Amino acid sequence: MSLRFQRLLFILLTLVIILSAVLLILYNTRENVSYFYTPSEINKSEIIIDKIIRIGGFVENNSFNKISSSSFKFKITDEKASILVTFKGILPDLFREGQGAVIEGAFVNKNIFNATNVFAKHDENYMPASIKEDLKDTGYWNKKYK
Amino acid sequence: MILVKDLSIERSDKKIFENINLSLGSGKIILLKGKNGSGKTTLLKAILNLIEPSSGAIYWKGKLLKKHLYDFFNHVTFIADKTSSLSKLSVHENINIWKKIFSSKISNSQIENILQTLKLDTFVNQKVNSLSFGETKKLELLRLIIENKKIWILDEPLSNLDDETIDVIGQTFEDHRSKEGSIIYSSHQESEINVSEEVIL
Amino acid sequence: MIILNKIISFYYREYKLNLSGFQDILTNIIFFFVSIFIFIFSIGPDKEKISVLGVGIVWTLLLLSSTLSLRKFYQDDFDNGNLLIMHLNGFSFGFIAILKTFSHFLFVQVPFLISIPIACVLLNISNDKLIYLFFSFVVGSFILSCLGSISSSMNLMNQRNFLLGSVIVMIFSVPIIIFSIGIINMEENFNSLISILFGILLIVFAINPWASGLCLKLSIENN
Amino acid sequence: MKFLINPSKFNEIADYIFKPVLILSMLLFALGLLFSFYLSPNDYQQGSTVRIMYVHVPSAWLALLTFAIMTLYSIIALAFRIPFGFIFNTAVAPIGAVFTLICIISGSLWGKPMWGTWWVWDARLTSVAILFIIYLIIIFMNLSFENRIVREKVVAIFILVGSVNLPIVKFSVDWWNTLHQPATISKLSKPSIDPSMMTPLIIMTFAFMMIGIAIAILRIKTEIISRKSNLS
Repeated sequence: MSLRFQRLLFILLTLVIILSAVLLILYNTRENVSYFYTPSEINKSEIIIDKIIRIGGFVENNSFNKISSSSFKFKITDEKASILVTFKGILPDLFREGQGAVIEGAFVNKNIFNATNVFAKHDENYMPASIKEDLKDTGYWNKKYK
Repeated sequence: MILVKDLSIERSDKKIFENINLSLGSGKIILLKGKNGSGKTTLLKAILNLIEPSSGAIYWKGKLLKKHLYDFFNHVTFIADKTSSLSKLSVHENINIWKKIFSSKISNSQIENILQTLKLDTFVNQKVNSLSFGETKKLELLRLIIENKKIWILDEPLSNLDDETIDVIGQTFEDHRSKEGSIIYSSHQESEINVSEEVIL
Repeated sequence: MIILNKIISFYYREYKLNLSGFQDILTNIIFFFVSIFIFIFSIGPDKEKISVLGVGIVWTLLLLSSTLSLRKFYQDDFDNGNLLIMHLNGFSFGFIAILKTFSHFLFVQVPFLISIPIACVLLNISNDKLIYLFFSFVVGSFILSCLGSISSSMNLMNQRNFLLGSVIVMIFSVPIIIFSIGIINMEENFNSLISILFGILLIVFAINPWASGLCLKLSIENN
Repeated sequence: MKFLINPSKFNEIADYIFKPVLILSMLLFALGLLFSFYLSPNDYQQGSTVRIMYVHVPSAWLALLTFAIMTLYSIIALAFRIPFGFIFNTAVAPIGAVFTLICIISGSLWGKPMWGTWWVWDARLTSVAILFIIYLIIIFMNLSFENRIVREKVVAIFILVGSVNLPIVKFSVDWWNTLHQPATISKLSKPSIDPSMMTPLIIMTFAFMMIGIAIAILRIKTEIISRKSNLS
């Protein structure tokens, strides 16, 4: 075995190790490095009361209720499951029904989630306000949500 | 055994030396002479393949040294101008570690003899950092005997040593030469060691 | 067989070296515990709070105290020329890096492993969490050793800014902290999280001999 | 294409194109700002806040692009021993750092009104923060080594190691759930942005690119000169 061949072997070995490691990581990270969980993921696992977590999803249509000037009640959904959320504080500009949002807080009981922070999540679509209406009719614009 | 051919080295666009030719056969002692900064250490490092020459080549047993590096390393002892002994350990422990690392078959009585001639025998159980600089230097030279290899490459082995020790070293070099060994060493001072070739840098 | 002998004698030397500098390792561990005390006093007597923060504190301090010893990773052997002797003795620089990494793991990180259970008692971390912390630290500390090897070999010739080496280790250890803390907080995902950590370990381990070896070679060439 | 790896050729070409590039960048900036403030429509959801995008997105792209090019040059410089790669890395790292900083600052300015927060620790934002720190480390390394030969090679190795962060930044929004939205413009699918908003975005990207190139030319020339006179 010449030195050059050994070197080549080492390079190949390194590449194989790195490749397998990358695959190992990619295969496993998908669910794990979440900034938030979706409602259906929450429903699947056991609800731990008072543990601070983040939930991400859409604000369900027709679920938004203003209790007082600074306290709100709404549902977060991912079209499979939905969670009732209460929040006291100032909502971000972008927060509205049908829009993505990430909510930080804890469950007060099995059904009600008390939010301490609400972040609006906007999607990757940008379009002028004027032609949004037209596009919605043609169906070119379809919303996806991860 | 070692043949240095037309070796030139540049460091950051500055020429250090040009077109050096050297040939080290068995039973030869080569002295590299020159002032500080004349490139003695650089040449020694180039022979050890630590520095890429800008032109020229070094051959080992007729083949390119680069390609047969580890075979070459098996036949060479290098002693730098730094002291490689571990200062927190005693002289005895250092010798033990060297014997293990170089899988040396040298016997204890032999080492004791050398320690006696180098006048280190009273320090055997002392820690190296309590030794004087000259004494650590002498201890370093013990590695030549422990490694027991054909080619010795030494960087400034004579500096900071008294005449008596230099005589002992000269004796050792002579012994090695008579055993078909070969030596390259660098020095900036005059000494009475009998060399077969002087290269002035 | 010769190479095996050489490896054994390498570790014999490392063992002797670390034994003589045992107080340094001990100082690291004392630093670790004193920092824990300081955390406990600064948080106050609230035991609940301490146990919530505990795992994070342990990990942060482990990271900090293992970066403390980074300066000695290669520096001593580089300064007294032993790295060169090892190389001339038949080890390529990459291989020296691998051997040194294992040595760092054995002599610097393993003492921390032993002190983790005591730290957990001090910080009110429950026993079932201790197991996960322990597992994540075994893998994580080896990653830290590899990163330490890379960063300290890079900074061998850096005479001015010693802290840079620690910063390099810390910035690359962000994912380790994220996943290790994840293991402790989400026990049900243990398998996938530990395999992510293991994946990072493999990557760093594969990069280490190349990066460190090249840096060692460079520094020795230009010293 | 030799001017991309040869300092003296680079100097020749750079002298030739520097002024046009600078003028072009000014024109593009003027045009881009005009477009992004007056000639582009409000977003259907974000209103006029969407105009931050015309600074945020180009600077983010260029921060990544700069690092990618630096990685490329590191490989070239280390593998083929072409010193121009080192010159390039030393000169360009601060530019990349500034782009990253612009991206982070404009991002937080955008995040506050839209998301309701300046900063969150999701995968995209964290990895960009790490990118910024990696840039800073590169700059500090360039400042703190005494020996130039060691310094430039070590920095190149560090860039190679640090380049693992690039795919993480780019794909973090696809791989993981993040607060940050996924990429609007990607190769595989039709961009989900209206042409009227795409135009200023592209003009601004080119404007950023040109000003980046202009500064890079200046810095690389300085670096070449200082190397010749052995100042660094």
